[in-house]
Amino acid sequence: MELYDIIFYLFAAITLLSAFIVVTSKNIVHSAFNLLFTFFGVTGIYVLLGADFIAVVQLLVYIGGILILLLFGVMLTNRITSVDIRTGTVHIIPAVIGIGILWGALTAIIAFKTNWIVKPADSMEPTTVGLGNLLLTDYVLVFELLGILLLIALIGAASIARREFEELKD
Amino acid sequence: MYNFLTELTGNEIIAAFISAMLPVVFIVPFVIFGVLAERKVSAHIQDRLGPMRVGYHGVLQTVADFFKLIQKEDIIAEGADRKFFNLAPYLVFVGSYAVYAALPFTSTYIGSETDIGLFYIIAVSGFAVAGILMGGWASNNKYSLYGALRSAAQIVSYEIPTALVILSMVMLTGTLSLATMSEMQTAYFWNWNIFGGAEWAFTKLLLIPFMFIAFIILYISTLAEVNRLPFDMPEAESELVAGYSTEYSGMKFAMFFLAEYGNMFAVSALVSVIFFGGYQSPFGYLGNSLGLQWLIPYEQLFWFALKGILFVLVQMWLRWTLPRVRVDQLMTICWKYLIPYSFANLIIIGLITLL
Amino acid sequence: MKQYFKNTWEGLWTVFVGMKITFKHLFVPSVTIQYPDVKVPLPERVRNRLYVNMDDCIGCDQCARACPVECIEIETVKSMPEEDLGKTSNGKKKALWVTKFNIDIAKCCYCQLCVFPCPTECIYMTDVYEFSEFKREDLLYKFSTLSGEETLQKKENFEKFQAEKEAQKAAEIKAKAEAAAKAKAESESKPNSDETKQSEPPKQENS
Amino acid sequence: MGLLDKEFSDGNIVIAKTEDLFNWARLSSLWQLSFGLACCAIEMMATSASHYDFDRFGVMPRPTPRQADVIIISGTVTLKMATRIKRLYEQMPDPKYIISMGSCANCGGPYWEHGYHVLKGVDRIIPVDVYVPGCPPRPEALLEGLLKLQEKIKNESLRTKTA
Repeated sequence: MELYDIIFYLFAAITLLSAFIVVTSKNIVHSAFNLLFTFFGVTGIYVLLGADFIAVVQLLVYIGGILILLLFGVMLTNRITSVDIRTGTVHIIPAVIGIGILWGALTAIIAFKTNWIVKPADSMEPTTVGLGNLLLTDYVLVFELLGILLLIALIGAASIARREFEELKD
Repeated sequence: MYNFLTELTGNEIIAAFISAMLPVVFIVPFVIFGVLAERKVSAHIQDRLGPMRVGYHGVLQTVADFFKLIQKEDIIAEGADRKFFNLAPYLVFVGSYAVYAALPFTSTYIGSETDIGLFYIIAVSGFAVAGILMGGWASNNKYSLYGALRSAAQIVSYEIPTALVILSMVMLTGTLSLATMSEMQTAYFWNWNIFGGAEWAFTKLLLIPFMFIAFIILYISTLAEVNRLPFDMPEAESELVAGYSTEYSGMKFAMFFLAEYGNMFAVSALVSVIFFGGYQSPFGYLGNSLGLQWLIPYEQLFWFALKGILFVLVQMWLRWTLPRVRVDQLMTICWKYLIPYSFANLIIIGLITLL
Repeated sequence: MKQYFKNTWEGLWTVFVGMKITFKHLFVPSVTIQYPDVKVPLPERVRNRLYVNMDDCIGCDQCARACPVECIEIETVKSMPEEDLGKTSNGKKKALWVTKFNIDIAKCCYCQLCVFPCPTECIYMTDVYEFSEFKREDLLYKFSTLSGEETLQKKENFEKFQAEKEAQKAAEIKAKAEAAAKAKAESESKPNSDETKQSEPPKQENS
Repeated sequence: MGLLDKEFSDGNIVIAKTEDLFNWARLSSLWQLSFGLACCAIEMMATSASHYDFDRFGVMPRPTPRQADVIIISGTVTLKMATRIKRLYEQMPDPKYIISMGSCANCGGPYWEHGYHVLKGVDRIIPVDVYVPGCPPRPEALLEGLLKLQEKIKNESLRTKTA
């Protein structure tokens, strides 16, 4: 049991526990906030895997962006308290059977079919430079296309918002 | 630092712990000094005197405030969501404290010498947003919720100009690491990024005006990110009682306070690292000229703290100069002014670096 | 577009102008009066705590009547004819024992209306303003110089005097009535049993 | 009246010193609820302004009752406002103090006799620590009231709080 192991189990526990609460919680805002800890735990695991850039992107995009957006959505949706949002569980027994079979099959395949390689962890190396180079050389087309897609989405969102505003004015 | 501590204590856990705790040694005195300075600056700008009765010219005022806050009753309102209500102040403080992990205090001490320090700092500030939203929602108070939503909207919006300016600086310096960035602006003050960086070429002269624009944009948007006046919409007391901290009393409020002042220094330090050479001395080191190598880190710490505190003082100065902006004005400043300017600046700086 | 750049420039410029002004004020010596150590001399005719110089008070009740909030309460007892209360500083003869002169400073609204009617100028406003108290009752100021016993004694004296006077009066009336009855009986030979009821004189007199 | 009472029934040194420290902290950092009612409030603002400078005593206005230590009842307490004042007072965390400023707050002032709409003294709804007389009191008078309050806090004990 080394320091890294302890930290790994800590993050894993945070991730699993909060993910469990996300799924089971009856309060939708509680679920959203617990998602924060799930993301945080995943970030920690990324860091332990040496993927520092991905970890920070996770932090920036998921916690700083998506989660906040989600919370805004949840909090600003009107009649959130009166509408009965089903967050409870129904049909427990069939669900357990179905999920159990699927999970069992998957673990069986993973456990028996995978060729596990055990080797000492590589020393952590910054991945930013490599990622940047790859993005702007080999994958530049995909990168540009994604950028254009996002730009279109942005303009579309802005135009939708604008039209509504003008309608309101009339 | 970490290696030195590992050797000293012989245990990497303890070394890591001590290394992580070092910023606390900096933050707490800074907050004690900063709150007092805030009150003194505000007082003198208004031709008043500020705290005078506790110790010499009120130097112990913040200490008294602290001891008072720890003995205040800890109120949790009945309708509040207890778990999140209790957690939120600590989450906000964690968000502000985590920034310190990437700040290069000296060339020898930096919490985590990652290659993506700048990126990390932008990312972590999102954590504070989550904490503020959590606190605002859990208080079960409409003013808290309004304050939290405003704060979140403000921070998320102002992250864009911040990120754009930082992007242009990253383009110029070619690194995301704060330590490397500070290292590049070494020796004398004309090597600072605000004066076009260390490279001597005719592009340096071209860069200077755009660096100033970048600096102003970054400073304004960081001001908004830490909810300081004139952008303190989340705490606007004339509209929202006290914003997201309305329902907090005693120590939990003190945590918010600590986080706010910690954030103030963190963003000031960020600005100083990006544009003003971070821990670098403007005129070379005394340690070098005297031949005392051990003196250099202390000098660096001094310059780092000095630059940070200087910008914090400017924040206070601005606070007592400008009136609070309205919400729509806040968004106008961000989306219609800062973002177009930072985009244009980004492109121009990109072109100049290509030259 | 021109407007846009103008706005930007104005926004920045005005911020710098404001900052210049506040920066100047940072070094202006402060105007603060450090109160417990330094006290400003008050102007001559300040209106603060009321004071009554009981030596001069003749118990005329005019201040109490002038008071718009009824915060002055005065009770007086007439003096004996043989008692000499002395004179006020402006030569008025005192005729009443002022047994109670309470001013509830908590109620007082510092209008100074009680000061003007005073014939002897014994009630006036001082420049004392630091008299906050922990208890509300402590703000009730009792100016009467007479002690409780003395007050009682004066009252007793007066009542005795009054009673004597009344007795004298009653006797006179009785004598008169008897005389009248006699006269009636003589004229109608039927005596009237009714007796005239004596009107009650006020126990205390407010001048 | 709890465990601490029995434990430290005779004032021992540690408790006495802690008490001094805490009392000192309490008295030198009285955060005021920024709450004004009537004309006395103007005088209260003047006290906070440059010439008298409430901040010298560590008095800082806080907009929310949750972070306030002292509430200055500055002016006429109408019956309508009285319920609000009581509520604000109850929202403040202990230890909390009250300064009643001016005649109206002390006992109804000019309205004590015929004011059908005025509470005759704020002490009928909340326990007042210091009464500052005046109509309205001078800023110095309010400062003196504050000094009186500080004096009162200084003599408080951790075990028997007066407020």
